[in-house]
Amino acid sequence: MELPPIVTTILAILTDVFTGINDLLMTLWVDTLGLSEQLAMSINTFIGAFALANFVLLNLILTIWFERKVSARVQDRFGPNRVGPWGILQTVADLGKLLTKEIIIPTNADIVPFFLAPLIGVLSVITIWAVVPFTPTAIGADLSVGALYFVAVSSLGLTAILMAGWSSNNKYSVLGAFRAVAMLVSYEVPLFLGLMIPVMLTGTMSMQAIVDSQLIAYFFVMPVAGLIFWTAMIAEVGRQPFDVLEAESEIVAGYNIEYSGFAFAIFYAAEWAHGFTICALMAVLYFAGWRGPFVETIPTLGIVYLGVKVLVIYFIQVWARFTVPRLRLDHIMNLCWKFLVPVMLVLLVVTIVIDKAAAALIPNYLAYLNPDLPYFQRLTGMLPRAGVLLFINVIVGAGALLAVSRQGRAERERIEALRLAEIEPAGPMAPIETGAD
Amino acid sequence: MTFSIIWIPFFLMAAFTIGGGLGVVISRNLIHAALFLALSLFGMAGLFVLLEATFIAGAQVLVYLGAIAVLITITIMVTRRLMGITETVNRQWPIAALISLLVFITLTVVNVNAFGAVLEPVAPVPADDITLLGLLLADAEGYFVPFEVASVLLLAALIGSIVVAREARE
Amino acid sequence: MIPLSWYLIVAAFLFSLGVYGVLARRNAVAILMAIELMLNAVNLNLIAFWRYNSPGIMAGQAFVLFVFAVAAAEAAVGLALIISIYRSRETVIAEDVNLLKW
Amino acid sequence: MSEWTFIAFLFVISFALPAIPIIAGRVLGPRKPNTIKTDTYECGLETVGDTWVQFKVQYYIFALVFLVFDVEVVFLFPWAVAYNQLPLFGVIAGIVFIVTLAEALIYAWRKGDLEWL
Repeated sequence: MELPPIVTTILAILTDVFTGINDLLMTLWVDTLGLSEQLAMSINTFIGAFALANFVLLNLILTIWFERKVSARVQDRFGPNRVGPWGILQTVADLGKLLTKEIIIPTNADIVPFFLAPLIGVLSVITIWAVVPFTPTAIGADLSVGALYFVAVSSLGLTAILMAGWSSNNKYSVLGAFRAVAMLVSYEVPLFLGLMIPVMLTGTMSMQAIVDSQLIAYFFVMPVAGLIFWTAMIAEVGRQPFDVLEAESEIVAGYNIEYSGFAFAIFYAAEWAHGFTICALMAVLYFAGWRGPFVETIPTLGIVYLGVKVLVIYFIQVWARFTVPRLRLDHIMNLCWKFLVPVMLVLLVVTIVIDKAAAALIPNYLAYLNPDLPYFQRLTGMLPRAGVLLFINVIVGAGALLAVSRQGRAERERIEALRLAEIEPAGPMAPIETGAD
Repeated sequence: MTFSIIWIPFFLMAAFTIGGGLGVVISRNLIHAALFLALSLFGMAGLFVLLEATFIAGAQVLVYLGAIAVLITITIMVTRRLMGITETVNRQWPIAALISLLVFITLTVVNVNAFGAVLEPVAPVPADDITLLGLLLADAEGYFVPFEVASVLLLAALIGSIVVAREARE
Repeated sequence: MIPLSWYLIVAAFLFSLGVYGVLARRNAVAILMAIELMLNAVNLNLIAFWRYNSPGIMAGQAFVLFVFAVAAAEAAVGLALIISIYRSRETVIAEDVNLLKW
Repeated sequence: MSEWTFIAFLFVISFALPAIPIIAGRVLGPRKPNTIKTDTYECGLETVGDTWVQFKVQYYIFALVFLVFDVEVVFLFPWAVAYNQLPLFGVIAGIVFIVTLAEALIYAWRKGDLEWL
């Protein structure tokens, strides 16, 4: 059956939607409007960047609604259900409200940092999306330093928090900023080490190549590293159970306490967008991003696979958020420095030693990294390495859990003994001093 | 020398770097100075990108903006009495200004005389520059010894500064 | 392309700003920040020369990494000293810390 | 370089995009400040003393340990990128580096500087 040419053109665009739109626009600029090639490319780049930034911000309308709905179900209520179908436009209504509110500048505030802080905060989140690959052909910027770019950009968020905390001239906000620094800075260490695993296994920092080499998702190859990375990421966002930096019941929202109106909305947007962004990064770095069946022939499917993975991860994150109680700051610090970092370091060293030994013993150990080979050959080629690494992970993970449970039991017994000693003091009871005579 | 589009980011980033540097040395409020330092370091990362040292640019943001600027800000906040200081320059500032002007003039004259004619890089950057860097760092013929010494230096710095900063325990 | 000397001039300007800051500021933290500026100027020079003269050899970038390590160590120890001095002498003005003068 | 053009555009856009509603909010929104409204918000209580309460040095120590780890990680990243091609000597160099890093952690741990008290 012969299809009409317009249908085949549309199908061709649909199979690789981003490249298709790009080419379409290029023909429009160059052939119809007669612009120069270079200018046309710049215009397309600008449109891409604009669309990406808008996607991140508009996506919030959905994710905030989703999060509120899920939290409502967890807490046995309905959640937003008035504005629009299923309350889906609730966030739009909230935005409208915030836009008409007064932006209060507190006394003695330092105005320039005060207004720069939310802008830098949201910038540090949106710009991460430049290195998130959507399909095999579509990525904002396939940098050769993609993984490093992501951690570097997100460390700008720390500056934003410090600026907000300092410029508001409020004790709570300063305290929140300090807590944020102590916690975020600590959790960046397991984050870096967890990020190093995909980089090391792939041999490049380009996000596109990292996804491409995940014939078997790295989470199923290095589950311990994946879980540690995920914990560190949640802490980086400052969500429950790691939300001490804004802990409403302790320091009344922390560093953004003095913000109101749209300045607050921007902070709120940055936080929510960050929560979604880390899910996308987790999906890309440990759950193989756009990888799925037939994605090589129909690149557009990559968006679907990525979307499904991100949504599942996001659901788990929201679920954890509304079921796990907040940890105490000292517990958070102990978890980071005395559990996650040591386990990660041990895992790293053991992995290096055994992986290198296996590479020397097993032939064609790294051949799967070559993207020119056929898919099934690469998939089977990865199996030996996946087996070896999974074995290491299981051993190290079991060892770490064993050590922790043993120490936890000793700690519990110690506290129990102290409590018993308090209730029944040894020896005869001391006479009560009345002080009357 | 004809105008090229790459000049715009260069001048923007140079303005960030130099403006931030000026802010560091002349602003009276120390927190502002720290923020200007962050701006300057960010502009420097932009210049590194223009020089196609992308790994160094990322490392610059990570180390300087993510860690050193934060550490400086924390120190300013921990030593809170600084906030009251209004006088920021000492008595010898005119001499200091003169000296730094002389340094600038000397460096500029020497640089322009020696390298004023260099307009183009000699070769493109290799595509796998980060791999080459990694191999060079861990190579016995390359920078293996400085690589290990750097880690020992950082270990020593950590131990030393913890000992110095720690409050005396009973 | 951009001439090499422009980068060098930016670096020279930044370096002289650092020199001025070190000599003229009274606050120890500010002096430390000025030193960071000088180290950054050096980094810019290293990278500029690497890019224009020998982009195939990664020694320029390796040296910048070592400067990072030195800068980090310097900032850590310097700031720790400042905190310690602040605690014992209640000042961070470099001129007031003159115990060893006598 | 075209990737970096994209990133430059993205930086500018993501800075400008949220700035517009803030400016609009300042221009269009109500602006009636008074002493009570702009006062420091502490849940209705009068604020007491200086905002600059003294913070303990523990915050600094954590930032310090982080700084050291941060720089070492920056060294490790190019090493990790080259990992698949490294000869045995390079791998050992990396392991020695990581072990030195671990020593820093062990020191801070044993001396009790990682306790949050």
